[in-house]
Amino acid sequence: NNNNGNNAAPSSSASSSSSADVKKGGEFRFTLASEPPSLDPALMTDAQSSIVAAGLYEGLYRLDSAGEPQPAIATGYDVSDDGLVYTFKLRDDATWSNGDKVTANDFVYSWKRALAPETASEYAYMLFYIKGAEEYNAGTGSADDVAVKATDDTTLEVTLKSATPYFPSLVSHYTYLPVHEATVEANEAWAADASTIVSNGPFLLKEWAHEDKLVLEPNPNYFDKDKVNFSKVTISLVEDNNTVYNMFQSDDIDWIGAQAGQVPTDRTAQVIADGSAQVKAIASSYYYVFNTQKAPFNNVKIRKAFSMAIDRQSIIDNITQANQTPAYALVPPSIAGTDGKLFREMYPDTGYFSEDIDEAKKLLAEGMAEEGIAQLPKITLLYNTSEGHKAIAEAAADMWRKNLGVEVAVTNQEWGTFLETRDAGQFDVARAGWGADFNHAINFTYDLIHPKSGNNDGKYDNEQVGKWLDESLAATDEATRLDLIAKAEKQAIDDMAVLPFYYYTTVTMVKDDIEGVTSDYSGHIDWVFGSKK
Amino acid sequence: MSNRAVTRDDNPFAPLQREAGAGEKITRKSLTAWQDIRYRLKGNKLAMFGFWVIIVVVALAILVPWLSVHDHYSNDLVNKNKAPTWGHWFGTDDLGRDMLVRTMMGARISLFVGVMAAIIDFFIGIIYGAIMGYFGGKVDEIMNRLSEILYAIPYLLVVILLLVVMEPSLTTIIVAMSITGWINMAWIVRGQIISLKNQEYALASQVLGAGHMRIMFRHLIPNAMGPIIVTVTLSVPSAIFTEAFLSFLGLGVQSPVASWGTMISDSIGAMTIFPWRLFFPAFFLCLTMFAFNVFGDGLRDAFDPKLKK
Amino acid sequence: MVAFVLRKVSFMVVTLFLLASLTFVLMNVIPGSPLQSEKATSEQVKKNLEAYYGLDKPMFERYINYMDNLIHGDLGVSMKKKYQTVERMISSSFGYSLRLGLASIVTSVIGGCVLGILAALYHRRFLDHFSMTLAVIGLAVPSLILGPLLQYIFAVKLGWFSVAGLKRPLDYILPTIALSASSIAVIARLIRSTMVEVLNGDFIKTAKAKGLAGHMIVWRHALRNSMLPVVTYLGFMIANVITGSVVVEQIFAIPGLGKFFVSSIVDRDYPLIMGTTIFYAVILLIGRFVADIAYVLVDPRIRLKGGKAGA
Amino acid sequence: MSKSLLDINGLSKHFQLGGGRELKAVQNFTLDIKKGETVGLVGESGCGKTTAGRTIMRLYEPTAGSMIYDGVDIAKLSKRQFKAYRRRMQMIFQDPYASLNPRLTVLDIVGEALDIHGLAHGKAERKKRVEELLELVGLNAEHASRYPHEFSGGQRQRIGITRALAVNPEFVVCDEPISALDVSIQAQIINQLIDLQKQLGLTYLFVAHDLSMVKYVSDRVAVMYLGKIVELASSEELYDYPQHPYTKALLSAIPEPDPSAAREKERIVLSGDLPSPINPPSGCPFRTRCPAATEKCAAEVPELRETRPGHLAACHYA
Amino acid sequence: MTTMLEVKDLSVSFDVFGGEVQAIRNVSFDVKHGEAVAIVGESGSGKSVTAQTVMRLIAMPPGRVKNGEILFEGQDLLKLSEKDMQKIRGNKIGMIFQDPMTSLNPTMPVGKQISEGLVKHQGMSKSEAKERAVEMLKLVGIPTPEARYKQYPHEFSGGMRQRVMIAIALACNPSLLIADEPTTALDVTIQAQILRLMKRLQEQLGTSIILITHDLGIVADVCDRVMVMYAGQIVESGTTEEIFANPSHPYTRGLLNSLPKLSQRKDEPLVPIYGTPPDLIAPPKGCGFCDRCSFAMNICRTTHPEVTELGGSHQVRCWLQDPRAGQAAEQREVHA
Ligand SMILES: Nc1ncnc2c1ncn2[C@@H]1O[C@H](COP(=O)(O)OP(=O)(O)OP(=O)(O)O)[C@@H](O)[C@H]1O
Ligand SMILES: Nc1ncnc2c1ncn2[C@@H]1O[C@H](COP(=O)(O)OP(=O)(O)OP(=O)(O)O)[C@@H](O)[C@H]1O
Ligand SMILES: [Mg+2]
Ligand SMILES: [Mg+2]
Repeated sequence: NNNNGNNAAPSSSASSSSSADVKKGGEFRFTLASEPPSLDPALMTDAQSSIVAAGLYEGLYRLDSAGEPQPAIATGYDVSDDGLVYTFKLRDDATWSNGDKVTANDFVYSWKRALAPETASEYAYMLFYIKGAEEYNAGTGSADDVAVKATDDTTLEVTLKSATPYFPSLVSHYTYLPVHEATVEANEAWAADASTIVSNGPFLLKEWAHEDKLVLEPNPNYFDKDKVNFSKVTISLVEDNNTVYNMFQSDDIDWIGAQAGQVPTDRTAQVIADGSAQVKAIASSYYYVFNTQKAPFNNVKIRKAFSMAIDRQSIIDNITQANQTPAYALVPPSIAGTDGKLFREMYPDTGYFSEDIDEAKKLLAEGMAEEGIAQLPKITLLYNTSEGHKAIAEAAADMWRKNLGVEVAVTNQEWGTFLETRDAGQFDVARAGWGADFNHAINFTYDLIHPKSGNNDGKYDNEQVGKWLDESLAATDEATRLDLIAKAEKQAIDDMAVLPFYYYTTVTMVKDDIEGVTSDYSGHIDWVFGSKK
Repeated sequence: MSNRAVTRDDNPFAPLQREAGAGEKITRKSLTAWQDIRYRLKGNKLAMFGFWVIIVVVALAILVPWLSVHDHYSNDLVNKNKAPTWGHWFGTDDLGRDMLVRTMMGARISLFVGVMAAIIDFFIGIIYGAIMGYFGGKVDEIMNRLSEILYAIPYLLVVILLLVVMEPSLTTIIVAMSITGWINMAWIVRGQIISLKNQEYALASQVLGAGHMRIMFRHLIPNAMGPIIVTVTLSVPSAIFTEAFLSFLGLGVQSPVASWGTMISDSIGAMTIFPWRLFFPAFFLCLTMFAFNVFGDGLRDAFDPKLKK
Repeated sequence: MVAFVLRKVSFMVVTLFLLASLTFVLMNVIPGSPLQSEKATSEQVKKNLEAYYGLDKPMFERYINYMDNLIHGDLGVSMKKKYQTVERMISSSFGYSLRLGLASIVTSVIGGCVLGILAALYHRRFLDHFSMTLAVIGLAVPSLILGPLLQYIFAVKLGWFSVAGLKRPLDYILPTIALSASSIAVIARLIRSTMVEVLNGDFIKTAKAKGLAGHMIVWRHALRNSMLPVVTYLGFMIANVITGSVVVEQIFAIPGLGKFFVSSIVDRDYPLIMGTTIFYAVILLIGRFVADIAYVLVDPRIRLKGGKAGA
Repeated sequence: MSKSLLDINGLSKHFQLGGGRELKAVQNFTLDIKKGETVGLVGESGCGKTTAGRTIMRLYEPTAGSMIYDGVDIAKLSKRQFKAYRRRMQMIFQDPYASLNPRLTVLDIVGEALDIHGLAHGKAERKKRVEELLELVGLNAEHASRYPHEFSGGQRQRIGITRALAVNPEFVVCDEPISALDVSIQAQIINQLIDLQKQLGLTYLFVAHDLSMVKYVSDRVAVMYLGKIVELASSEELYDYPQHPYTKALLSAIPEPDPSAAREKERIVLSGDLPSPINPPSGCPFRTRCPAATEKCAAEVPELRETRPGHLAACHYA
Repeated sequence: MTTMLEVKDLSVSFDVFGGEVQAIRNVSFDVKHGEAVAIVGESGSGKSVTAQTVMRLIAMPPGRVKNGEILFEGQDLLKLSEKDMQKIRGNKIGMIFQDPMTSLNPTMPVGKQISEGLVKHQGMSKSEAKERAVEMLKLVGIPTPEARYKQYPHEFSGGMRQRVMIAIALACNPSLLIADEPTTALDVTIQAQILRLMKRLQEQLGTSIILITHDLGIVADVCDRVMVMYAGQIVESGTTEEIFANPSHPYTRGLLNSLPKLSQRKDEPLVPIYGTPPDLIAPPKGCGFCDRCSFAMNICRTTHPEVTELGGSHQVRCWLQDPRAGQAAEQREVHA
């Protein structure tokens, strides 16, 4: 039964005046593990904030659940032939929650503010595609040199550093969301409280009981308010997965999964099996990094041996149990390619290497011979504290023991320490994971395997790979670009730069009367235009 | 005295003839307090039951992993989360490992940690607390503040720091527990000593010229034994869970070895689905705690000469 | 008395100062930083952030700054929760923890006393073993297990309470039980251990000779004489309980203070670490101070001023 | 006999009560105790006898005054320095039960005295010595393994006496050592104390209420009233020629162990308010109950002065 | 005079390590209305145990009433329920304990300890009870009773605590007062005052008193009858005059001889009774005093003496009273 849900309906039907749509109204309830650290787009860095922001703000484009950018404040754009200048056309009926018009200047202000060094935006680099942006952020250039300008109230012109065909996808990222200039200038803490937030999205923040819950209600001034169905959205802040699950069971919430709560690991298999949960691939990868600068993992064969000795499917079937896809490369299957195809459809990773215990043993022996060692040094597998990581690490260690006869010690560290240890390269094998910032394969390659990338924690250093990736950035043609990326990725796997485990999925559960709420390509809940029966 | 009366022995009304040694004095064995405590502890059935439970659990912890056909680390993913069967008496865990062997391996760590906690309580907590309470004044003020600082410092910070300077191991756990594990005990003892130190028997001992140490350890602490023993038995489970917490942070024993604490906290989520994963370690923990508590009570009673049975 | 309190307060201030300093150093020397994130940030962004939070300045200078602000009552702004002041974070969460904490203190004291007294009165008889078994379970089954168990049985299965949150007064019941189970056990055990001795005291004979009934003797004569260890325990237990428990808060999704003690450190949110530590310490010190004063109320033979035995 | 062992001069002990009030338990206590002598201390209950004794033993810190013991002012010594005197000075506590650690057997309680001063080597010797000592006070060896609560009041008292004597002290403060004993054991213990005194030259400060016993054991007797010594004389002298009205009342109140005599005996019955040490009366402390009090008594504090040769009394009219 | 309390054949033991302490053995006595009975005797002879058994205050275990009856106004106290017993304690029977320091609750103001019983038994209101308690404090000679009312036992001197105990026991005007060494810590003037108070109660309210004391002077002064206990038994009993005039048991004689005379000189030693009392774990088969008795005969060691009536109420347990013993007694006299 869902008495709870129906009770909320009558009050909302009054507000949704003319529209006679039966799906209007109703409360939608879900949980977040922690409170959004900030609801200021320039300062957001995490899933929690972005999930809420998706309701509160409207940018130029908004990604649909497939990860494709759809026009929002912008009605469309023109791009110059060299692919450098984007001219966005803005709709003129968009307003802020206080009634002010949303203009092109708001975007200019917002983007420059995000770049201003004083703002100290962590994600400012998301805007570095714009000409002059990086220099301004670094304090070497000025705000005026940032190549974004409003030619009139509804026209925004942006000049990029280099051609970036996925720029429309980028501008749907939350760092590109607009903020209300007068509000921001008046009060630097404007986004820390429900009463001071001025936003332009489908929903307004009615209540923010810190550490407890956020309550959103439809924005009566939203330009496309017919699309908005829920009359109220309650986001409770609940950290414990079991509690979330129990809340779902006792009808306190309508949704679990996709960063809005998580089905407890021990339950996953069961809820998938009985069909009460859906599984959806998301743009994240789970892998181990080898410390390629240190014996024994400076040796390719040894790295390969370790990777081939892992039975990925068994780990998925028995431990993670959420129908993840075994990974033999880095770019997850939900990342877009070109021509309507997904990247992995174009470049399947299944042939990159295969699990083979005998081969692994042979490679290990060869590798050890090459290195001139009769016995492997003490190897430690480092993971950050979490039950899930622990189970996988224990299973991996057991497989290495059984399949290779190698004893690997398993240790964990608390998050902050772990990051520091891993950054400093003080490990043999370390757990890692990577989720998409935007829907493009470059996000999983340049960032992870380019020799100069800060996220290349294993210090994998193949100049050729670096060259290909650099070239891919410069390429004007998307097909060429993807080719280069795929080549680099294949090479990295041939070198076994990392040990890929699996591509994440998200397990979601939703109440029967909720429609139109899903997980987006990156694995965040997409709830804004959902509805309740 | 005057036993000169001499007369025939057969006359009952003849004056009593006293032997030179004056009497059939039956000198009984006199006990010191310690001997008496041992004797009385042995007489307490429940306490002895507790004692034997502890011995049995220790024996199981030593023998089971050694005798079992299973080991505590080999995964058997196909047979994961299996309910108890003849093959696996306690079932299997999420990686298909034998719960019986793991529970008994866990016993080794948890018991060790528990006993270490008790020892730390005894050697640091009691002494520190007794000194605070006994000397009072400035000594108390300073030591008290010091313990409060230690207690109030975020433990997690200290643990993270430890993690930097020490390799994860049981030793590290012990070090981590030594930092704050004894403070409760110190405070309890301090309170008791403050109330006991003006008892007349302490004054009497002072008059005899007893030193501070003697007064503290022979007169005051034994009289605070009740709360001390309770606090020790309390610190055992809390140490066992602290160990789980520290292991969770990467400070303690590393997987695949698991303590009761870790096994319990890892299986909370499975409570309603695979209850045996929670039940067995929790049951043994409760059993051991029960044993420690009845044994502790027995000790307390044994220390209290007014209770005799 | 006033002088005594003033002296104590000044000692407390010194303690707080030392504690704050130590914590400041400690949190700065451990690995990790408030700016850490899984994705490597560019050098430039890092520099901007450091400049923004003043992390580019040497530790000593930051320490002086912090202390200066602290003296002026400013606990700073969280580094993780943007633009939220530490003061606001603590004060708004503390309400929940305080209410829950008080409820569980009352529960623990009452429950602990009742169990402890019963155990002492029926020493080595059924009720003693029974209450001891309860106490052992309270200790060995921590809130970690008890919380989910209660939640599952009474909220999910029976539906008597909300699964999460404190929506109705009734909802306080489950978290209160989870939170007080172990302190009930501790108090019961402490009371029992002292009361068994006290009940053997000669003055209990006097009370009996007056014709007082058993319960009156316990209530009027034995209880107060058995309270000392409990008072000590309450002195620091209060601080732990009213500042919230991470575990219970997590299980029942209570927006209390407890989680900050962990999250602030995991996030390396320096101002929040300092704020919560100082806040906790203040409550702890007050609790211990009150306990010290309560000693005298419980046992008039104790003199506040301390001093050596017999002096 | 004439060498002075302990010369107490102007000793005072004030207790601080709550609210800034002060209880002057002992005031200006001046007494010179010669080596080998027994000084009896009698007086109203609550007049400060125990407090005086404990202050001499440095269990209480003296508020004022000096105590020259064997040439050294022990009132000025630090606790640590005073420790050296612990073996030489002992005390028998008034409350026998409270002064015995309930958790130790008699063997350990008495044995402790031996342990501290290394007077017995080895367990067997220690035990033997304890048993000897117990028999000395009329307990038997079997009692050594018992705990204090298993004894009767008198037996406890004897354990306390045993403990004090175990270290062979030279000066003993006996705070009502015999009041809980039956007369035959009283006699036994008194004889014992006197024997020891003769053999070892012990010195006693003997607090008691039993005036016949005090007279019997003491060479000199001091009478205290409300924290002050009001009369001091040799025992014969005091009993024959009491000067202070309080002493006179005391002597007349001695119960006679003879039913016919007891019922006929004439007593000075004291009436009037009992003074409190918290707010003592002005002038003479005894004036509130004194049958002969005059206005002078209320106005002036009587000095302790020699009224007969070697006989001091603090009364205006003595 | 009617009998108020009759104790018949009472035996109490304590179980300790090593055996059973037979603290009292076959004790029988009675107390009439308005009578004051003294129990004197060797320390450790079982006086306090007798008194506490009457009040049913012996801790059991380790204590144990082996046999006997305690008839109080016809009811056997040993058979009463705990609840009924509570109505008698403090109300009908008051008790003064021997050890005043530990017998007072250290954490309760003295006044409250007195008023408590009043509230319970006399149904007084708190303020009435307080008034009465202050009055009681005054009656037992505690100066400034209003101020002392609020003080704690440790702030009192030994004698003052004893007086507080007395006040507690007397507060409810019990019909039987058991006073276990009530005046040992008091100076003679206060002692006289307390005794006068007790006498007055006895005269005015008909209170019966059991007075346990070592002070034969007090016995002579206050009591009508005397019982002499030795090693857990009553060895002699009779009216005060009978006992003092004609002590018949060697122990009683020894007691009287041990007293110092006011005129006694220091070089004349006191005459104690030499030797130690018997071990109550293994009480002798015969007379308990036999080992210390200078008149002992062979039979004393082997056979327990029965009670001999000496006329009046005077009774004694001693073989010397046996007509066959004349010869031994004579012999002894020759030697003396
Ligand atoms: N709890 C106990 N356990 C063992 N023995 C005990 C206990 N209480 C008393 N006794 C023994 O019982 C005997 C009688 O003790 P009781 O207290 O009646 O003596 P008493 O006549 O009152 O002596 P006193 O005049 O010294 O007070 C003593 O030998 C004593 O040791
Ligand atoms: N610790 C204390 N705190 C406050 N007052 C005290 C303390 N000890 C004793 N007194 C008070 O000091 C006074 C003297 O007490 P003290 O014990 O010396 O008397 P005493 O002469 O030994 O009497 P008694 O013969 O009754 O034992 C009393 O009024 C008592 O109340
Ligand atoms: Mg005294
Ligand atoms: Mg007695």
